[in-house]
Amino acid sequence: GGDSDDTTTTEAASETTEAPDETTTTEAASETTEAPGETTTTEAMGEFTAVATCFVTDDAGVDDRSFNASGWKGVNDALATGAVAADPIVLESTSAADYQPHVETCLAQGAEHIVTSGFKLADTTAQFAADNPDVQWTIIDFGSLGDNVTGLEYQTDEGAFAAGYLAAGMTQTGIVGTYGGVNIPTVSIFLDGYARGVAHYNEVKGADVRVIGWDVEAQDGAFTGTFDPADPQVRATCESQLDEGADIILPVGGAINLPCGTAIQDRGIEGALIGVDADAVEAMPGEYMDLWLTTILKGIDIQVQRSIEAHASGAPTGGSSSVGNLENGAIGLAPYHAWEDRVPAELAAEVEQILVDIAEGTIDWEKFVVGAG
Amino acid sequence: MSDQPDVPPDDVGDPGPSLMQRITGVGESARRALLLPSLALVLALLVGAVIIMLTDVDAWQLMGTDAGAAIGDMFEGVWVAYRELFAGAFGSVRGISETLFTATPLILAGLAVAIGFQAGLFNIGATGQMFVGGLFATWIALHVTLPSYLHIPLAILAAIVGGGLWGGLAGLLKAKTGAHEVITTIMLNFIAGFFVLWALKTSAFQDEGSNIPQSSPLPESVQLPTIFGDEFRVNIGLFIAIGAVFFIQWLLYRSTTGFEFRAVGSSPGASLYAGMNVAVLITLVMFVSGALSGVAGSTMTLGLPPYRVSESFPGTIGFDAIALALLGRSHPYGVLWSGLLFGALIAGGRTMQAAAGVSVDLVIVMQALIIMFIAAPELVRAVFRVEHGGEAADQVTRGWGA
Amino acid sequence: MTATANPNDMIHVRATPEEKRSTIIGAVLIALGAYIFWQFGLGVEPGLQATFNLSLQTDTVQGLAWVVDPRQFSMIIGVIVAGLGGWRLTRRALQYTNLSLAISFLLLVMAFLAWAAAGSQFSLVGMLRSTVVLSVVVVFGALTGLMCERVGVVNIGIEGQLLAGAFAAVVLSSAFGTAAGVLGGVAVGALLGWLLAWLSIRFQVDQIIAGVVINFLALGLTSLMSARILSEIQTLNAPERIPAIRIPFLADIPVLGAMFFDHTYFVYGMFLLVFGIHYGLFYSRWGLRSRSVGEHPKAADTAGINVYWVRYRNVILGGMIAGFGGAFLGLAQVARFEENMTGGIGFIGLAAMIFGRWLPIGALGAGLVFGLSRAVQQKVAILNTGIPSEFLFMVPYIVTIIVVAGVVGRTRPPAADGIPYIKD
Amino acid sequence: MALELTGITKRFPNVLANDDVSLSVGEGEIVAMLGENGAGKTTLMNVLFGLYTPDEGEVVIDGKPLEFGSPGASIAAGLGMVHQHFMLVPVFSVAENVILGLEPTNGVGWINQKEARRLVNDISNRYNLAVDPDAMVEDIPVGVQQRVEIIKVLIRDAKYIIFDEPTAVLTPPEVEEFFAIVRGLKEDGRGVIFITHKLNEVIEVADRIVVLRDGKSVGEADPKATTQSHLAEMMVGRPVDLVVSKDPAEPKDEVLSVDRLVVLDDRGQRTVEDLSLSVHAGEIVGIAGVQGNGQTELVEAITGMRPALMGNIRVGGVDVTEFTPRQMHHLGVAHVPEDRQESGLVMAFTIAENMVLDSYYDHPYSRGVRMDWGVATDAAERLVREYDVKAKRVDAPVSTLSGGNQQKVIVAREFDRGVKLVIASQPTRGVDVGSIEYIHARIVEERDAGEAILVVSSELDEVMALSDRVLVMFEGRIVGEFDPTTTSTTEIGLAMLGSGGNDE
Ligand SMILES: Nc1ncnc2c1ncn2[C@@H]1O[C@H](COP(=O)(O)OP(=O)(O)OP(=O)(O)O)[C@@H](O)[C@H]1O
Ligand SMILES: Nc1ncnc2c1ncn2[C@@H]1O[C@H](COP(=O)(O)OP(=O)(O)OP(=O)(O)O)[C@@H](O)[C@H]1O
Ligand SMILES: [Mg+2]
Ligand SMILES: [Mg+2]
Repeated sequence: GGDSDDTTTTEAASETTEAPDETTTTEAASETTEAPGETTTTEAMGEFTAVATCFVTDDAGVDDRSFNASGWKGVNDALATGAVAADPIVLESTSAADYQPHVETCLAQGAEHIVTSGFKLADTTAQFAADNPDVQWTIIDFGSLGDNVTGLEYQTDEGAFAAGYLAAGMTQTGIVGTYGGVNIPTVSIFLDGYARGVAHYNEVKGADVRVIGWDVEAQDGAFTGTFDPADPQVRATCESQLDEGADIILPVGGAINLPCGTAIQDRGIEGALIGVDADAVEAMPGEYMDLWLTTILKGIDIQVQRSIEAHASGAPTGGSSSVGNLENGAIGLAPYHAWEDRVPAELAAEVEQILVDIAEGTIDWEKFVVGAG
Repeated sequence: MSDQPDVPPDDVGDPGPSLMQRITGVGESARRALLLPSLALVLALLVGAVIIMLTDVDAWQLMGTDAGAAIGDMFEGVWVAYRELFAGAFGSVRGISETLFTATPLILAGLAVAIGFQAGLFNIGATGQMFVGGLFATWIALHVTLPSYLHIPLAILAAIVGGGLWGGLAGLLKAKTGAHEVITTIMLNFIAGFFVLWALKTSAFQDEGSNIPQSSPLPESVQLPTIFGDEFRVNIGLFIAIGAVFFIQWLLYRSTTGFEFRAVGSSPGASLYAGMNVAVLITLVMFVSGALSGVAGSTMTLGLPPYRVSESFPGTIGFDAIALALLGRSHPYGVLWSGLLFGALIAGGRTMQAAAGVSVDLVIVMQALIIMFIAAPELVRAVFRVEHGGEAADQVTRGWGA
Repeated sequence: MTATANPNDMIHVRATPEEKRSTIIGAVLIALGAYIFWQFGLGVEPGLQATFNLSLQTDTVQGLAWVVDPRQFSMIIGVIVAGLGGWRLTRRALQYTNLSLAISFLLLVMAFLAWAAAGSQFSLVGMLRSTVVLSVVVVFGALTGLMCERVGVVNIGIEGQLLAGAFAAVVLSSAFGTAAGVLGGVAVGALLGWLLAWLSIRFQVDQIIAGVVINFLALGLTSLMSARILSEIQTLNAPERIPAIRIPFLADIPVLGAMFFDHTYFVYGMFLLVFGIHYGLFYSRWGLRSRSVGEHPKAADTAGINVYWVRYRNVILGGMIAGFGGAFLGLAQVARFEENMTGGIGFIGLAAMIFGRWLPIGALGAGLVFGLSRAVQQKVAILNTGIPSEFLFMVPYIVTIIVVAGVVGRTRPPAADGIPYIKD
Repeated sequence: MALELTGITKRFPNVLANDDVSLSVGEGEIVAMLGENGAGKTTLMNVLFGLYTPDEGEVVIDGKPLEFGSPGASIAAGLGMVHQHFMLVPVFSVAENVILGLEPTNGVGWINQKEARRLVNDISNRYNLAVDPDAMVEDIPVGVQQRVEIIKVLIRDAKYIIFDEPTAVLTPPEVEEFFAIVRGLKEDGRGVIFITHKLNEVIEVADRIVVLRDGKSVGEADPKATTQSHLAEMMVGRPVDLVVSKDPAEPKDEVLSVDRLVVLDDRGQRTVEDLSLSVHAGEIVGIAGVQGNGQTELVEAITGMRPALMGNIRVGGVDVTEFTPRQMHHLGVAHVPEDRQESGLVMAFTIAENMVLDSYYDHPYSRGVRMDWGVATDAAERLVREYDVKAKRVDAPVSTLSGGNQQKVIVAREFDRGVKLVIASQPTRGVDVGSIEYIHARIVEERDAGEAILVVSSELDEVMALSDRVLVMFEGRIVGEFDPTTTSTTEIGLAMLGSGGNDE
């Protein structure tokens, strides 16, 4: 098993702290504007001094197929590039009581870089980051919490806005749908941007596309109450939107989009799904391949990877609290894949333009407030 | 229940229970009180070891090429896992602190379930009562400004009221309409969970301008003071839990109310005959039970650094509490010991997860096995060839009888 | 019930419990009727229409719809409900109290939906179909529970049996195909059924403890294996999904077709089990013997029936039903295993069993009430009513409490339920 | 051809219930087995019937050894048993109960209901045992339930039939009917074992008498050549006084008055119907009647445990109709409940705890919310001595006491405080002869001290022996009042069946 390695970890840890490599500082850190899809960070294995890394999930667990999973993937990607020392530790929380001991365990195991996944870990991270200035920290879905903490926040609704516009242009029934796991900001930001994107389409085109599942005014909508895709409730939530005639649906939260895919397939309707986080065509099982119209990319994995790599290359990004968005490439829209031929060129161009406009700030719309911790 | 309520030994002419019995409070003889649980623990560890080995995928993949090394890896895996489990629970001040910290709400919630069992009620609703109690405490924490020595008691009082009302509601429904508490408490768990999720997004709890469902930070005056210094989490909640153990012990065996609780639990017919108000008692028991859960909830809001309340603070404590109460045979002292055992397992399990890569879920399996072996002494005897004690298995709970 | 006329006014005359209940429920219904009239009737702007669609995309007959004026509709319903309440207040025909409640409940749902859909539309048939689907696991759980409790064994481990069944179904299906998966789920359910029976019969372990052990074991083992094995060998968590089977002709019937005749075989299996077990319990040798063991095991024993064997058999059969329900969860929804994927539904099954008074048809009814309240909640979520989603989530649980407290009340479990049978 | 038991020994954890017992029954023979409560009669029969496995001994039926521990095997060997506590499923119909275990099916397992009914009707016609096959067992009177039990045995064509205390639940006329049935069985060539502790019955019907004491067989007797007192002495091991000695009553003021009372049972049926009675200080009023005629509900209504639907109850002039059990307790009403294990005692509690079960909340046993176990224990020790409860320690669970001693715990608790009214329900059910004498004497003593006493018992002999006035209850009403010194049991027995009697 992976047990006899704790000695290696500590060794590696002591090695690196003893000999901090300060040569290759700037390069990797400044390269933050690439689109999250394109993984091009690796120059050469030799450039990194591998750092002992520890990953602490929030109570959703590492296999949530959402931000915890993405973050852990980022750690493993960094492992592949040699930025992370062998056998990074992952500590799964089952409740809020686990956060602190897990972080303490990370420190006790000699972690040099600790990734805390999710806004729920913010306070714990802040406290321990202050007490352990030598350790580098990355927190997902929260702003920076100190000089040694990289905050990864995402203005996801920028991508969702464009996706909403796209969906409004693509729907055949004039109705598009969206639902989430539970009404928490990291989820509802997608729903909000999506609904506003549809509204923008209606405004621009004088169309009357209806969104079901999100009420912009009430900031509330359709939720499954669970992130467990196997709960019959999830599929039923999707079906209830299909029943109303929605044909393009954006489900937000782990894998709760999969049952929706099966529902669309079972009903034999010309429907589509919009994925979230990582390009669904690559991340999700093959049987759903044709369903993904696009994915609203939220580059957690890549940002985590970069943050660790920056550390490993001696240029920690700590203290940065910049929000990932379209402009800096942490947010994006995935290729249309199977839908490439079906999306009219004109619409594709409009969406492209919207992405640019948002990035440049020329579209006027009310953005979702991120973090606000 | 075969446990005899202990009429105070000094009040009865005959030589009372032994010292060991008074300390452990679990059985007729010290031998039985300690031997059986120890053997059960050993057996659970053995089965756990087998499970670790069977699920060691890497080792199994190695099996084809180098069986010797594979088997070696497996044993090594078990050794490291258990070493870390123990070290995480007792190996350092931090470990002990974590064990005690984890045990605190478990003991309180375990008492809640146990007092229900003593009165013939099955409270599956500790989770919901923790939610409501914890939320009430949080409200007081955020909206009242007082010095610590008043603020903390007031917040805990609010937890008692909140948890008590939520538990008492199930009791009242049972007393007035016959709705079975197993159903109502489960449903009230879900309702409370969603209520807290909603409440934490209201301005009464949330930070100004935030949209994250968590409370603003609790003021220092209401944070439960730690015992071994701020770097260790164990706090005065532990004393509250231990105090609750003694209080419930007193309540059950030395007070008229406890006499009534136990009478209703063992024989509703005789309680009615004896002039007790069964409906009021059922409501009251559920109130007390809910209040205990509520206090457990408050230790998870007022006592959990970084002192900011999020929507899942009860975790799985409410369900662990059922196992705990059963393991402690619904006796306050039994709950205390079982709570410490579970606290050690969970705290050690965190370290085990980190150092040995064995998922904390193993702890759940071990909990199940310990309960099973203690509930079926014959199984343990068969394995260890201990002589027959002659006693039948305990019937701790009553069925569905209204 | 009226007393024989009694001129002696010294004599106390008190209400029977049913009469009291009838009065309370009467008052509640009148208040409810008034509320419906005021909120869901007068609360709607005049002239708005609510459209209930009665066709799904998959239906043969398209475009069916039912249009109502929610204002009038709800006002009429309010009057009817209040009328039923008034009738209850008279304390006549006490046997109709529950019926009045049930009718009022359905009318309330209708009025609420009409109010929520005022000026809008939604798919009624979709909601009804969801009702059926959302009740499936609950019903399987309840059937498991009652198979055990009818022979006197309390099974609180349904949750664990469902979970283990789902795990086995997913893993075996991934490795050896769907048939192996379903059979494996059923077999693991049987195994856990046997464990419950063995602990509670052979060792006389308190049955609730035995059930808790099963829940913990199943949760711990499946999570552990998921973390240690499935995450390493992902192909073990990628079974083929079991498709729906559209029943020819029947599925073409408007409304009913979508509700009942276009599902996976698990759903058909559920209906067969419900009716099979129901009639089996009351009209077959198996049922008579099972019930006798649950009511009066000693009487069964003296009639030459092997009480232990009957208990083992039924508890194992119950476990198999849970395993089958687990396979539904694992294979018919998304076809994957997730840690703790049952998320408490087994306990809701347990509640449905009690709520359904230990009758299979009652369990089905209870499951449908639960499913309906969840389906309504989903519809309301997309109608932008302004009710916070968290409160909508509570609806099924609140409904269950109200029904259990108001309608079911004190139920009579099998007399020997939970009591070990000790021969010597 | 015969049924023979040799050297049966059966031990329970603390009891040697059967000690080397041997017994034989031939075809066409009625053997009566006599013995006190707890002598081991039921245990022996349960061994025979496969419910218990004996520690030693063997049973041979018609030459073949019997396999122990399986009622199925015993039934197959030709044994049938009518149990002391009926083995009927209350929520089943008569027919369902009868066919349980040998259900006529259509081959695939569905029960042939018609055939089931036919089977029941056949036997019931042939042996003159009128029952309605479709009635629910819980709805029919005990006497009829017994018929169902007999039909169950006959339908299995048992060659040797055991009746365990069959007459305990029957009225005298019913007992006569029952004897006719037993004689019929004998003529059929069946062997009958008839268990009882009623001496007159044994002499009337048995061919041979076997007496059991303390688990041992203490000898046989010929019914034609023995006397009741001889049998009683064999049974108890010492001479016993079978009559309650008491002076005539001197009734004073009315203490209890019940006026046109109507009470519902758990299922909402009116089981006490327009009932009136009164009890005066210094008299014992007995209520006789077959179990299930509303006595339970009547007592519960009087003692505050069950609401009355209509009518009035007064104690010493106070209207107590709406009183709770505790208020009744305060008023000075003692209650010895019908089922001591269900409502008189908390079986898991100690003797001391049970001694204060209904006065724990008050001085001197508690102060405020604090129990004073010292005082309670002292009181319990005194009561145990005074009322001759055979217990080693008062902190032992009451469940470790024998039935008679459990009953004495209740009697001690209820009689020890000064009361004006005693309601005693089945005060000596399942209690040994020694304890019966003691409890009866205590009751008479209380009467002589000027208390009003209401005794409810389904043992007609007990009511006759104890009461100064006997009321007979039938279907919720008082159907007759008798003076026990001048009335015959037969007359009262007829009233208990609802026929005859002198309605007021
Ligand atoms: N299951 C048991 N466990 C322990 N002791 C038992 C059990 N059954 C009976 N006994 C004891 O065995 C003895 C014989 O009991 P048994 O029931 O055979 O008496 P009985 O002669 O039938 O009395 P009764 O006239 O009251 O029916 C009693 O002391 C009784 O308490
Ligand atoms: N079911 C049982 N399980 C264990 N012990 C029992 C059981 N029934 C009776 N006993 C024990 O058997 C003994 C005799 O009890 P039981 O009431 O049957 O005796 P008894 O001879 O009828 O007494 P009494 O003559 O006073 O009525 C007691 O010690 C009692 O604890
Ligand atoms: Mg996990
Ligand atoms: Mg007997």
